[in-house]
Amino acid sequence: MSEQNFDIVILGGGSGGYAAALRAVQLGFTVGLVEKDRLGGTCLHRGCIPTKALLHAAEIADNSRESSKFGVRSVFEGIDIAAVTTYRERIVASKYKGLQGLVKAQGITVIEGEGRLVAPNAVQVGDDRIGGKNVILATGSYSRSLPGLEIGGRVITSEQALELDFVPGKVAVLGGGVIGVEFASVWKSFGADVTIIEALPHLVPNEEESVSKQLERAFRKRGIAYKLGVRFQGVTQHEDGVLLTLENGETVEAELLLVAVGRGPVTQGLGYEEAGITIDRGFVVTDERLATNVPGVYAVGDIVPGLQLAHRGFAQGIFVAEEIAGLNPIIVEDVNIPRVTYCEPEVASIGYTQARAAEKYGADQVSSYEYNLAGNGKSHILETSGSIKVVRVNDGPIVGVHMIGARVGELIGEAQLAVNWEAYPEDIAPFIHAHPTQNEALGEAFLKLAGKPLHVS
Amino acid sequence: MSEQNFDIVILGGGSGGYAAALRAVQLGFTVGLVEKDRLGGTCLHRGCIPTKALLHAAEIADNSRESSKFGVRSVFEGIDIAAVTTYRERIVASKYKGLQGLVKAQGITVIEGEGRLVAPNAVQVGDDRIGGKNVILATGSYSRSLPGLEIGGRVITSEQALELDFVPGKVAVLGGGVIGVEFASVWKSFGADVTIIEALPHLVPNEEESVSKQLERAFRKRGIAYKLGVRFQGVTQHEDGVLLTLENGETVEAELLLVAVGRGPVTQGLGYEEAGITIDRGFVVTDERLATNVPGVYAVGDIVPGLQLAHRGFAQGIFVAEEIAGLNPIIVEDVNIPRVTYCEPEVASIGYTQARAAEKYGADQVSSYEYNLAGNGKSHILETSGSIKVVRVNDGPIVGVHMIGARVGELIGEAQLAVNWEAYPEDIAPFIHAHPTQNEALGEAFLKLAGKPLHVS
Amino acid sequence: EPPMRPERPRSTPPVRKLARDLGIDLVGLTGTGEGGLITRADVEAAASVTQAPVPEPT
Ligand SMILES: Cc1cc2nc3c(=O)[nH]c(=O)nc-3n(C[C@H](O)[C@H](O)[C@H](O)COP(=O)(O)OP(=O)(O)OC[C@H]3O[C@@H](n4cnc5c(N)ncnc54)[C@H](O)[C@@H]3O)c2cc1C
Ligand SMILES: Cc1cc2nc3c(=O)[nH]c(=O)nc-3n(C[C@H](O)[C@H](O)[C@H](O)COP(=O)(O)OP(=O)(O)OC[C@H]3O[C@@H](n4cnc5c(N)ncnc54)[C@H](O)[C@@H]3O)c2cc1C
Repeated sequence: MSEQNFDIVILGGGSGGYAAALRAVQLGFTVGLVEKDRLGGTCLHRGCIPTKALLHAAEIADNSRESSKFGVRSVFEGIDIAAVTTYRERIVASKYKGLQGLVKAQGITVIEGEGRLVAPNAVQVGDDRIGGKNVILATGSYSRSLPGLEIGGRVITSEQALELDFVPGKVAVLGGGVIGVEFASVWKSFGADVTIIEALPHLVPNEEESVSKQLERAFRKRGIAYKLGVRFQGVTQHEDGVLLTLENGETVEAELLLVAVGRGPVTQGLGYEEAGITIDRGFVVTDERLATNVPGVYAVGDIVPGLQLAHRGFAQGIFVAEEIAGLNPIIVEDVNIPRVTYCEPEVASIGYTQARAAEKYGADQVSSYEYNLAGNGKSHILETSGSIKVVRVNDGPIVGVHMIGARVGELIGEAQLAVNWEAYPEDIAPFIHAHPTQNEALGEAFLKLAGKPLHVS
Repeated sequence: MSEQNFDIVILGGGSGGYAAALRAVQLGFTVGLVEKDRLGGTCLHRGCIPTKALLHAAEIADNSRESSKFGVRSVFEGIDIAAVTTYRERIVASKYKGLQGLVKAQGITVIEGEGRLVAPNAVQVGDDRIGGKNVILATGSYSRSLPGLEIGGRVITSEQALELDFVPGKVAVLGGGVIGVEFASVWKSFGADVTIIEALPHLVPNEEESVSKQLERAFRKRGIAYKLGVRFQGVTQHEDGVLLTLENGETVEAELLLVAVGRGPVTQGLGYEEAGITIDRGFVVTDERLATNVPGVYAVGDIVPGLQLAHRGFAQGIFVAEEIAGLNPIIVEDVNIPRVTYCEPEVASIGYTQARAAEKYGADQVSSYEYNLAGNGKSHILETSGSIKVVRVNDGPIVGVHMIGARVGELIGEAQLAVNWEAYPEDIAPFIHAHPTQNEALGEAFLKLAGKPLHVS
Repeated sequence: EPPMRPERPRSTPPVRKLARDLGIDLVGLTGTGEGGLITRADVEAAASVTQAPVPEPT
């Protein structure tokens, strides 16, 4: 049994934990970072990075299939899943190596092993007690299931889905949120028959309704089936497949069922409650500055209620390090965090939907404009359809931007500056967007809301 | 002989002219728009749009060729140039139809024919005199050549290059500027051997030097040959090719020579000088509010010295319409106009290069940071390399952003808001870029210049 | 680690740009936004004072 002491102990080395660690050492603190598995956490090993590699392989497959449309003669012969795996693992391995090197170079002490909070200022790892003047909880999340739906065999979560060594012939996806639609998109591009089951009335139900509807239309065109507003009832597994029953009596047969119904916080059995930390439905409750009710203990990332996104965890990690350093960092609210769904077509948004803006500011205080990408030259060249909707407060700032279409994810950078700086469309109207780009479409939407539409990009 | 009178007469229906027309009618003016060829001008018919269609076909071809890297089995069998043409023409035709419909719907009177300025307030078209209280000159540009270098046969400009009905086996490109590198990129992707000859020491010589160097490295890797800092001497055509001689004694053989040495203003023989308008080396001289020296006569687009870009012409058209309406529009300087070169890899920039910023603000008043895309997850997934360089004034605003890498063109939207609003890196540092995107790399560069690098996207 | 720069009036870039366009110097203004942030309303209020109609000389 040994004891080590640091200025800050961080429990969990995912996006939230390692970002906090990196910023903290930069600010002159000593840091002990406890990780039981691999630095980088969900995002690097089982989330953002490997899924986006699959989605890019999927794009390449689609391009190849549709190449004749663009005058390219190319014969699509299928997916070499072993090669996809090599590609995916190569990306992850290289980022993992980079992260390990960085963490080491910065002088962060990584403590390998499963940690448990044993006091407001100490984490126990095996026989060792790791003391910290401040403690940051960053234990992340796991794939949830539904009551009575057991994961195993042909009923899988995103972890197993990522590592499949074959392309299923027919697959059912339970949940039409971000993770569900991304896997559905990949599998369809890889050649599978896909059916999504979503209990809410829309795919990506947190997005602007018109975006959800357009995604549904695009998926229908791609031949991705979905059943909306219908709840899962049960599933049976047999030798070569699964049989799902839905509450409306319908059944779905498939080789595999992907359960993508959300992610739960990893907070049980880690000593949090014993240390007096307030937990609500498994999540760690914090104030808006990410402090728990126990002085000196902070929480970041997926265990904090709100958006479960890597860049949010990352930013929260930086925030808490700066907070502990007394730098009084600026809070960025969840609503001002960009959200990108990387299926084909992509979905990207920031700020309020029209409905939420109407609730907040009053329906008659809000206007919006939805620019159809049919009018955008570059989108036309990409043969994509979709739209960009901008929501503003009348005589007031831009409070929401909602986009759908191939590659729109990257447009969120401009949208987020506009929303985060509370710009008025009039502030952007005099600026000139590059032609022919997709971000011109954003420019057109701003122009329209500033009262000067031209519609000719 | 008839006479028609309008509030505003516009000579030339390209990007500059039609934008002015659309904004002017919106502001309540009557407009006569004189066009001798097709509405949309260079950009729509012979410039931006058709070249970007070719570049997208080129991307599809590259993807197909390299698909095995991503685990996609696809056999690239070549380019079907007739199908490329169909695709390209379909895009142009549809945008052309849209533009014609819009111009008509807005009540703009289009006068078909070649116009000539016959008075400060009148344009003659054949027998008809078109009077306007204000006149806007927007006659655009043409492909220039060099003294003694005649266009014809196997010596072509971008107009003929666009419409080739075959992929040349070997092609020489005179000029390593935007148009030259874009065609070089397309042809290489289509399977041609390409050699670029550029008299200046770098490709895209107006860009940040490090970007030029990276483009050269990328082109070398792609097998695109280039000769820099060497001047053209002469060319002879023979039955199945051309033979170029360079001033250093080297020779280059090819099937075709594309001359891409810049574009000259279309201002000769149009009555401009006779009407008393000051012309300098063929360009129409204006003040910063785009007024010529003759009251009531304005000029927009490629005939005005400066950047020859469609969106600049477009914005100038809008500006002049608003200026005539007395709306006192805000000037956007050329340096604050985004520039995108759509070759593979793409190049995008806005504001000052480091060298120009040092001249303007003093070398010790400027800092910069160049973020290597090797650290950016999404770029890694796209298997692209490149960088994002941000230039700031110390304790002052971001004054330049310079990017190279696949798909970076769309990132210019965020960069341009930062530069146009004179944001400090510290203003952006608290914001959270979506993970994993390429615009995170921009975020990292801003973070670094704000003193908080993390390098882990 | 560069020090924070309290000497620079806190605002957002579009509001600073607006102030410049209206000829308002942010240094003289008191911000009414969160943490003393100078808001668009602060700038517009300052502009309406400076641009108050000047009586015609008689
Ligand atoms: C399939 C999928 C795709 C996704 N795609 C995206 C995307 O594209 N963009 C995006 O922004 N987000 C995406 N996410 C979400 C993103 O991965 C998470 O928001 C992010 O990883 C949360 O970071 P975190 O630090 O809170 O937790 P995690 O990344 O889960 O890290 C927690 C870490 O703590 C460790 N740990 C837990 N308990 C202990 C213990 N007791 N002792 C020691 N170590 C412990 C774990 O091993 C883990 O490494 C995706 C998620 C999934 C599942
Ligand atoms: C190959 C190529 C690629 C390009 N790619 C891009 C790009 O990706 N992005 C970008 O921003 N820019 C690009 N450009 C530049 C862009 O096309 C020009 O900047 C833009 O078209 C200039 O607009 P304009 O209105 O000044 O002139 P033009 O578009 O040239 O229009 C002038 C119009 O005036 C008409 N006209 C001329 N004289 C008369 C007359 N006497 N009477 C009646 N009509 C007349 C012409 O017929 C023409 O329609 C590209 C150019 C080329 C050649």
